[in-house]
Amino acid sequence: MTPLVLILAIAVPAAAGLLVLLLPSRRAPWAPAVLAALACAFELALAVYAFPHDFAFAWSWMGFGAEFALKLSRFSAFILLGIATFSFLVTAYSAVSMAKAPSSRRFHAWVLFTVALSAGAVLADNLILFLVFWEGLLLTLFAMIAAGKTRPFATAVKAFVIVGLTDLALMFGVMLTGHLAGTLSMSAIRLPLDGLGAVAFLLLMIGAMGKAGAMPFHSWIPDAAIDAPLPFMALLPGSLEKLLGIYFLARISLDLFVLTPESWVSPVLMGIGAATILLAVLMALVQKDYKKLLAYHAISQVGYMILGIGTALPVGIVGGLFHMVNNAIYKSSLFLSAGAVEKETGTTDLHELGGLGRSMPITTVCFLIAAASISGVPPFNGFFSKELVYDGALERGWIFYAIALAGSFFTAASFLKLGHAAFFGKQTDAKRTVKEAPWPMLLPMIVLAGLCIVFGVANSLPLERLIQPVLGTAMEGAHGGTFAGFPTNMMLVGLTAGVLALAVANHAFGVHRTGKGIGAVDHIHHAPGLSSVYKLQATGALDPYRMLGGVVGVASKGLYALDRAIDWVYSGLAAQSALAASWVLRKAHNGNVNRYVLWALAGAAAVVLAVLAVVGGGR
Amino acid sequence: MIWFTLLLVVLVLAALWASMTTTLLRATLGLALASALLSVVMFSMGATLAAVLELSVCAGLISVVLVSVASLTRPRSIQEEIASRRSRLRRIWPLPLVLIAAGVALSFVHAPVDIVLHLPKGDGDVRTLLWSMRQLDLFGQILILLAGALGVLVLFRKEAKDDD
Amino acid sequence: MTIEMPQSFWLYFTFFVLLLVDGLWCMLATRNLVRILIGLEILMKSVTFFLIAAGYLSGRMALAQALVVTVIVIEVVVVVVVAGIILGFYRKHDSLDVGNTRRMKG
Amino acid sequence: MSALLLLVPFVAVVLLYLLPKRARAAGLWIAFGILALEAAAAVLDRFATIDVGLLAPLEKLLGFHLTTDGLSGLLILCTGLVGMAALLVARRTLESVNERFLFANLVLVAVVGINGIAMVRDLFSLYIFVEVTAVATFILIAAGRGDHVFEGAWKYIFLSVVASVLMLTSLGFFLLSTDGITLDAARTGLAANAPLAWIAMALFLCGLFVKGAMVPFHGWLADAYTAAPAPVSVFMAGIVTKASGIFALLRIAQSTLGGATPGREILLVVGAVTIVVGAFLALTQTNFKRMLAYSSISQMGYIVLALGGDLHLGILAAGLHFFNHAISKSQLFANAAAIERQLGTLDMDEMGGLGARMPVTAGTTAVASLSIAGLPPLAGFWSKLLIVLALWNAKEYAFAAVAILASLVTLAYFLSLQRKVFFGKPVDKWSGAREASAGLLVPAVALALITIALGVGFPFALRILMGGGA
Repeated sequence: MTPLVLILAIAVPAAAGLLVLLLPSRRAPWAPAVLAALACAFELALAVYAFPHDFAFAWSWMGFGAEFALKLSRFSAFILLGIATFSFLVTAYSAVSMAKAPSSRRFHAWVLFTVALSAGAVLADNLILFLVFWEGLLLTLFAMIAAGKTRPFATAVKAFVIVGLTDLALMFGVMLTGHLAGTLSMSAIRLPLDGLGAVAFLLLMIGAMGKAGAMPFHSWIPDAAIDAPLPFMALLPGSLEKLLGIYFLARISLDLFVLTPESWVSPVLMGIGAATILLAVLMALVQKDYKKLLAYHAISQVGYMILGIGTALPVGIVGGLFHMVNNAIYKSSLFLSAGAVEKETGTTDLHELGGLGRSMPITTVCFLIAAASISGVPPFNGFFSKELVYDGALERGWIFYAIALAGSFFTAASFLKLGHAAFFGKQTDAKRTVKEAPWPMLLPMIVLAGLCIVFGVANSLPLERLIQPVLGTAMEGAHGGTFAGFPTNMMLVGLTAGVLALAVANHAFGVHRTGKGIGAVDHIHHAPGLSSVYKLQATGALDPYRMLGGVVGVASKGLYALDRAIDWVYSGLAAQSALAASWVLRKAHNGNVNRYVLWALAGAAAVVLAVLAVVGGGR
Repeated sequence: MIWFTLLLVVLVLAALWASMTTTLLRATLGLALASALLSVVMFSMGATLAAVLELSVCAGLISVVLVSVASLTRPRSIQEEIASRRSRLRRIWPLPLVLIAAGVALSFVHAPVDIVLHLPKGDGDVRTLLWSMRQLDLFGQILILLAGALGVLVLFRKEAKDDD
Repeated sequence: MTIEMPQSFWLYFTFFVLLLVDGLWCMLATRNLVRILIGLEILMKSVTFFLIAAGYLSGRMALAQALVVTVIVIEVVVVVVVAGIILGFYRKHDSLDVGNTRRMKG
Repeated sequence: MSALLLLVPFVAVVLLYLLPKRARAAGLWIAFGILALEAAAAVLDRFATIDVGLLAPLEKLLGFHLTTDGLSGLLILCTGLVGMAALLVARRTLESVNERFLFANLVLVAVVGINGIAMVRDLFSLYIFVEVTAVATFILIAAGRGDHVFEGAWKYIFLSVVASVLMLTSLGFFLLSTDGITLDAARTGLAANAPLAWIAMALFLCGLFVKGAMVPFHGWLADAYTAAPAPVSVFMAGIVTKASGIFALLRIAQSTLGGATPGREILLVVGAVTIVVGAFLALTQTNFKRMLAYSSISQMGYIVLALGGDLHLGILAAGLHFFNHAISKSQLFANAAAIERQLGTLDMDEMGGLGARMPVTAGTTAVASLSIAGLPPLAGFWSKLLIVLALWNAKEYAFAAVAILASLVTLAYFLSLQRKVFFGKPVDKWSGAREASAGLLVPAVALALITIALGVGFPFALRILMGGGA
């Protein structure tokens, strides 16, 4: 029985995926979606059943320490539950949104394979086995982007290269770890963070961050947001990859290695986290497209989790993990809302959207809840997790806290802008015929929005049931053992409230400044981005808004360059040098067989001389 | 000692001549000479069977092949040149046949070149060794001869097809 | 008649190398395919000589002979095949110039 | 059992010529049957030792010194599979009955040679069988109709002669330094660290490097593969080069070198150089077959590199990669044959968007190339993983790194191949192109299925495949 549950968790989605591929596509176009939803439902049931248990088993496999070992710990059970939930919701949703798409069959098959591989990666208790599943995810990622609409292949290759490189680092890390620990069984490894250990940790960390899409491994996500189908965005970059990446990051910093506030790795993690928060959110602020904006937020939110875990303090770690759950919830609900909008209006360009509040009320409500919780408005879940992260960050250094706070300010600002542009303001004529999205698309959104509220109001439920058990022994000496309930540190709460108020004020000010109410879309169009800077310069008044505009303008311009630069390194530099090397080598092969013979003879001479040098020459 | 060394010197000189002369026929001749000398060397070192084979096959058969190739690939333009080459060919033909005959003859009568040597340690007669210990090599020889036959079939038949 | 045989490895080795170099030179320096075939032959001669000499010096003449016999058979077949291919070149390009063997690059 | 593997194909070739000219069309299928039997025998031999009653006296009569073990079983299995694929490709790509008949004969001769390589324990017999295989292959190349057939054959012969000179010279040194020229005698001679013995071994290895196209001994391979007619390139790339070069190296590393010190380093360095140079050469090729050719140089480098690793694991990994690459690469050349037959060209710059026109070819190509590039869960991933592990256990971290990094380049050129040929916007020049006929698809699909099956069921396949191998 015990292994059966774990095997089923991996085998059932995989089998369903194969079945989907074998189905006659033209006979029953709806079959793949239904099958996928059913399989994910089963997965969910399985995860719920297995949640309280502790399963573990190992088959002797290919030898050399690489054995087929699966283990269901508190932590993996919790992540598995998350994976099952989100994949179920997304498949239910895409049953409608993708049903018409020609690539529906392949898409659902790949979704199922992704679920199977993710479950495997979470359950694996052996580094090699883990590596296998992890690499498999790379393949499904490639395939799912390639299944997209417009010009997906280039994007797919880009994602492939970037994630592939980080996976390479992960591979090195796994080998180094196995070498240091002398075993490949994950539950048996516990290494100190010094010397080679730190190197191994960093390599594994790069792998985890590449999956989670933190800077500077992010640059494929915004492109994918345009090219790939939206359910994919909601599933992979939205939720699953965050879950997996942060899961692995937490695993290595809690189990495999001993991450203490003293070790120099912790500041590195926090630095990366803070940088990701700020840079990505500034990029997001100037986006003019619903999906791209969300994509950059998907990057920026990772920063909070990394920051939280990086603090190496119980409060921070709990906050980071809690934020991971919350982010998965509201981020996927946001992506789904974008999907609904795109399905109904046929565009996600903020210039053409507006006033959907009246025509799509339910979507709007869901969006509002999700946006509020991502901006950290109490009493939604995002608020609580962010507070925990702040608490940890402040304890480690005010600068990190400041950056995180600034991040939430920009988050709030950009979502005010987004909401204003898309759902309020004047309804543009072209979109008069818009109606509410169909129920199968609404239900997941509603469920997720509901979760936002539940996890916020009754945050003791996720915290005490799901997350604190994960850390187990690491929790001793925490504030009375639990982090549930309303934050204790009133100073932090006050500052957050202040920042939110500031964001609202800033937004109102922007509206008033530019568009006299009528042109909310105009206002968004010229909002903190570059153009507004010059426009406001004419009116000359020295106001905070203008300064903000200037700062944001410059910053986002620089960041855009940085973004492109990173991109160029991935797709340009390496490729160019490789091509040059190839050209030189080919020139050397001029077709003259004499030259080849001389090479061979020279090689033979070299080999013989080498041997003589070793064996000791002469006769 | 001296004689033997001289023999080797002549062998190398023959090879050099073969590789340096102007016309292909002279080169073929030089090659035949070289392998004939090599077979003498083998005789004097006691490798009778190898010497016989070297003389008959290399000095004989291969010269035939080379000569035929050389004659097949002459440019057909200038008539008198063909005539002169033909005449030279006619004078070359007997040589390999004579060599083969001599080799076969010698293989039966190996009295005159019977050289007594005190070897560090002998390992028996080549025929017994070849037939009782290295049958696999014999099989390999038959096999590669079969491959050669197929090769002749393919490569030379192709010529017949293309000519007409 | 009896000839006194030298026992020095280096004597044999020197002549082996002389033949080897001559053969290689003949294969690489000429532009005529048939001449290259002759160079190939000289190479095989040198190797045959070396095998016999090795057998003689190590007192394994029978084994060396066994090898040489087989080598000679292989040599003949290779030469015949090469001759056929040279004829093929001649038929295709109507010349024996090695330039025809250098068309494929990169 | 072992003698039969040499005698049956040999006798078959002789008997085929007794057939009446009209019945020659059947020759291809007879050869096919023989190869199928051979593959079956190799597989069965993993489970139970085949023992035909009247065989024992025959073996005694012949007195061949042959031994079969896991490695030889592996090579014989590969030979059977690849040979069958090549024959199927020949059936659709060679025009006249006579050509097909000669092809079948020469393949059988080469197969005898390869079986010999698989089972001999004697350096000189090894040389003979390598030479037999090579001669049969020269003829196969030169028998084609392409523009460059003679050039390809010429370059192959030219370097093969260098190889034979190296090997025979080394045999001379073995005579002088060790007692006997069997693998075991050579082993003892090397163990005594006699310099002459080591020179001999070095020369022999160099000869095999030429046959196996290790850089810098590789000059002939790309031209020979590109010039050879389609079925011949399937056969060569699949098994000939590997058997006569790489498998011989495997055998020597297993039973003669035994991880002795100068030998291991040579294999490591040559293997690493070959991997890198071959991969970069493949990167910018525009001819389909030529890219595949350089890719096989690079992949064979992996096999040799593995031999430099931890002895047992290294030979296991090398054998596995040997099998994977034999299957995948011959399948890729079968795909190339399909494309050449349908399009009449192999220039990848002219192609594009064929994925829609030739779905089966595109799919199988993707499977094989991803497997060679080492993506899970395909077979190639496992062998590369084992290779890296072998190097790691031998503490050769730098070489392990080379192996991993080079697989990125592999991925790069296979992606560019996929992109140039199958993805991208369709070229209207090929709007009329259709999928190849079933006869050409069968081998490709079958081999692709083997790759997938082995990849998925790897842990169990491993035991069967390498039974007593390492």
